[in-house]
Amino acid sequence: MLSHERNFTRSELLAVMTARMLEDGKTIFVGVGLPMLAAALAQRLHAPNITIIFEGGVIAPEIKPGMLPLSTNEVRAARKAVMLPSIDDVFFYQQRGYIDYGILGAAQIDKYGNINTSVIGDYEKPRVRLPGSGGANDIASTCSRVIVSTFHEKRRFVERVDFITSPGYLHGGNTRREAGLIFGGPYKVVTDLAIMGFDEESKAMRVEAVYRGVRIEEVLENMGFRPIIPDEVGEIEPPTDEELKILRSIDPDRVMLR
Amino acid sequence: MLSHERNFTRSELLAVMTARMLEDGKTIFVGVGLPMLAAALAQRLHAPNITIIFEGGVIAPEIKPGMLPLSTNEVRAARKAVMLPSIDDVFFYQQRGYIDYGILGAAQIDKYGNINTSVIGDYEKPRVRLPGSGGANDIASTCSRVIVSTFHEKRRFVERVDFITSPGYLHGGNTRREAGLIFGGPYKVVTDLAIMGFDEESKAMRVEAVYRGVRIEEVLENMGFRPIIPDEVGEIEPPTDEELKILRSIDPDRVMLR
Amino acid sequence: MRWNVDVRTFREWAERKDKSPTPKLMSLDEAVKRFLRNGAVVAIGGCLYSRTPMAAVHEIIRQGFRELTIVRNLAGFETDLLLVSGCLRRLITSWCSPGYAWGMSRVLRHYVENALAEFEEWSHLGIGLRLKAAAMGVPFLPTFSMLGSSIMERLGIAEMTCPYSGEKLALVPALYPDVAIIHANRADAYGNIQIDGYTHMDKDMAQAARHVIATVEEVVDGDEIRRSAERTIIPFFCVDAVVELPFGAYPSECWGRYEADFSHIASYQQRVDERGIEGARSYVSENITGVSSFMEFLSKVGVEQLLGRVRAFRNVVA
Amino acid sequence: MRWNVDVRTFREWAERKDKSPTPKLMSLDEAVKRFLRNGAVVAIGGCLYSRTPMAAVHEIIRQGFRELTIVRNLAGFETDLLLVSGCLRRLITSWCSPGYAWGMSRVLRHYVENALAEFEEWSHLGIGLRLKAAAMGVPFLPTFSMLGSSIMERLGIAEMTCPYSGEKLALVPALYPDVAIIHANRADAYGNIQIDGYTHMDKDMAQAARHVIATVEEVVDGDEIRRSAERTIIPFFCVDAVVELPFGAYPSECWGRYEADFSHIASYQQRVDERGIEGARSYVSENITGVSSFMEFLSKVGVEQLLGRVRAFRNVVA
Repeated sequence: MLSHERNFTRSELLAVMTARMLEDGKTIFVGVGLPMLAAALAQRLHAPNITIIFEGGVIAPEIKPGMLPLSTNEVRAARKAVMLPSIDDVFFYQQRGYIDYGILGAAQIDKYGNINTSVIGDYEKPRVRLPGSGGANDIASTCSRVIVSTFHEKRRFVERVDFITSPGYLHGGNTRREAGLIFGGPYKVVTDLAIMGFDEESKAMRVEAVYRGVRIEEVLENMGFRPIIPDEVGEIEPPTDEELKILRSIDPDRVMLR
Repeated sequence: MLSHERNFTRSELLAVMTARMLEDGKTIFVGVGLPMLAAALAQRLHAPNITIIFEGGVIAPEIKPGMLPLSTNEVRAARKAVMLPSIDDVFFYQQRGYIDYGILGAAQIDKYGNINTSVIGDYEKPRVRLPGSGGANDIASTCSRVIVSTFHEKRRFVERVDFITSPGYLHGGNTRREAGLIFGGPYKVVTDLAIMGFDEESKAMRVEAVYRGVRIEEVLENMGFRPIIPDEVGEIEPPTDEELKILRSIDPDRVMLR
Repeated sequence: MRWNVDVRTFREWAERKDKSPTPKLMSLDEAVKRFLRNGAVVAIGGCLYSRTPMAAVHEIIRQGFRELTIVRNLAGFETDLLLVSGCLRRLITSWCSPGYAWGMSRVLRHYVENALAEFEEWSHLGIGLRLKAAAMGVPFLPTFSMLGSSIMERLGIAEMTCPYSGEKLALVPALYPDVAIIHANRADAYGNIQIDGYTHMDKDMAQAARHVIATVEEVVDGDEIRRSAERTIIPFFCVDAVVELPFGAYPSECWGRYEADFSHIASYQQRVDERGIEGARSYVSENITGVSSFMEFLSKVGVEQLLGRVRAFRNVVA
Repeated sequence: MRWNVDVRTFREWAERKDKSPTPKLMSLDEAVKRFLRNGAVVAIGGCLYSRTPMAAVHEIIRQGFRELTIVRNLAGFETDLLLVSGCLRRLITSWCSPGYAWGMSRVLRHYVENALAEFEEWSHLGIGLRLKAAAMGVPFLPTFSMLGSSIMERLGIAEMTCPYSGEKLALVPALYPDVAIIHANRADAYGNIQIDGYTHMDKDMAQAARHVIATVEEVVDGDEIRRSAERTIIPFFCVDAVVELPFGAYPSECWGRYEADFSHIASYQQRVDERGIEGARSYVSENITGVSSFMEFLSKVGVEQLLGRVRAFRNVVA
């Protein structure tokens, strides 16, 4: 959208668009930062019955606006939870099929939805040693539907990731299943410009919709590879005043809305 | 020993002799009945620091005399325990190597210490369907030292068990290890006539000692196979008055001393 | 392959479950009617005399289900009742007996020795690992248990050599019950379940099963669960039905509430000793099919007897 | 084979342990001296800011151990301190960062990007399964995690086809730490350990390790443990040392007692932002090597700050 129309930041845009992807009544594997904000926002909008699950070992906490946790393993994250299982148990719920959505970020993501959060450059002597997988690999491997939520930047959207921390569709086609990953896979990629999905056959990334005012050229200019552009690309309404108001009330100190 | 000397029953004799086998400071996997009595007795005699573990999920209970549990999964068995883990966890402690002794009974036992508590006769249409393994197979497979505590009867000591519920040394020699059972194995067989062990090479049962007054012929007459009889067979003192007094005080209603 | 473990289908059970936190309170009658089928694989929680969901066992018998496969690590008295009522075709267990005081089950012997029911025998940990594998979402788990035994040979369990250690291990196939029935101390209406005392295999069982019916001593407010979240062992999204049923485990025990009533089991056993299968059937017709509900059965047992068991529990832990 | 898992040797660790219930209270200084060695594999309990046994980390640094392999599922601030103190050679983890608010660790980057320390990366569940396999006493556990990823490829993890389902699975090798260090809410002198709130991977870690050092907020009487046996998650026979250390996790949190002190971590982070490795070293020399004990460090932090964290905890759960 044109910048003079915008009354929100990129972070706010990403949080709102991610929130919109979450279906009511589902269980969501959530990390700190924008994913948590998105889930908390969705709960206060169209999806009051989603359940937040944190890898630290927390089921269904009530995140208190203005008291946001900085990790998934702390008292603020566990506030009023119904259960505090071990970390392994959380991942077993997921491997068993009980976790519907997982939200991941990405330092790099390629056209088949493979994600790198490990190293930029060579593994043994990397140019940048990133924090690593955490639960992201597990979510990418066994969660039912993975939403990747990231800024739309050329350095992030690369032809081929340096390291597959969290597998998407690997080399496309049937290669994910052939590797033994019989469940899940990337569902949508939500950015601050567009919503993307994956082609059913080739599993290559495909633009599904752009936000109102965003030109498709803008989407492509900010990617290191060319995604599939279908004949019809949808258009999505920008964040509403209500969405923004509630989002900002959840993080009034802008701890995560940086 | 001569019956006119005896001021105790067969059950009492077996309980006392089993108790004497237990080393202080060790963890003991115990079932109900005589094994429990033996462990409780040992605790009050030479082994105050043994820890009783029940498969129902109980670590270090304080069994109250006169209030004996009828199973390993009930409040009387869990009295004043320090931990109540899941059933699997108890077996994982054992598989990990944390359980030193296990005490098993036997409907049939053969010369290599294999135990049957499953079926007499054909498996599909058995002559007698016995209760089954319970935790006995697991104890026989992964406990560090297994003590078999059973009455010395011809129908129990058979050349070859009808069904190996709980593996001993299988076909003797190295066959237990070759089957993958790299830990533990039968340590002693305690009966109401004798204490037996297993030959280091052949793994065949070997008489180590008889109780004072028991003739070796009596031992052999009550077995369906011939164990190894070494040149020197030890002699063991009968239960002392103190042992019997304490044993009877643990089970004053003779619930288990039947 | 006898142990075909179709993880994809079983995972779909979990994926398709309604995971919204909606109240699941219903009557036992309705819960059993809704989730059981003839031929179903039904896992029964607790262990031997501990937290056996006895009310649900009664209801299964009353509703007359047939050809059930029952999964229970240590099976007791309730197995006799299911057998003589014609409900049970196959028992997956490691051990079955009315208990130490009574030795072998005459009823079980009759059914199994005459090939009227199948006894599928595993080690105790074997049953635990079958449920744990399913709960973890993997098709098998490795163990040293059962190696070299006739149990392993009869079942035809696969073994493998570990690529790291070179050791041989038995691979225990996952078991995904159609229904798990658990008796617990408390739950909220959504099905967040808390168990006091030993938890046996109930957690894995619930996580493994397609449907979970929980009978509980007490339904509590959701806030009470949130204040004691550390004690929750089964989360609401695994659970399909919550039924409030105080004394729902009687005559087995419920830790924290009442001790088992061995005199009740003894009186059942006396019927069997005297009249065999017919004795067991007379117990069923008098206490289960001859009454309209578990509450009516409890009324026959009587307040004094029940409260005596409550006192007995307190007496033991004191 | 890189992942040689010698289950026989590791089992002997458990077999040879003194399992008598004897008191194991000792000073932290003594516990660390007795059970750590240069080159040891040390698992650190808790997770990120939660129940990090920080007093023990300080003591390891103060005693100057070298060439340690540190095992921690989510590693944080404490890893920086161990790195700049020259203690840490290899980190077995799934993730390492000072935390969301500060992004990547500049210290970790320096050490790993210059090949001064090794970063062995697994998935989060991968670390959990390594410890769980060891805790269960098996050399591996199967999972669908890590399949197809560069993590699996780099590590050279074995895969297999399940004989029952035909599915492909990654086999995660067991990891048996030489020492596990846990910070818990309470224990008795014998080492029966209770943790309030989330337990993370501490149970498996303790069961897997050769030696266990537990620092606890409070040492309680054995009778208190026996009255609340349901809350015990590590039994005494796994534990070698019990050290009473209130605030022993500071500046990380201890659920039920105090919230993490992010302002303290922020002030550390500011040193790093301003002066890099030297900034981190200045933190160590002022707060760890420059003091004689963790108590002296806590004294520097001050009562007001500590009690503020206690209030903060109560404020969040209220």
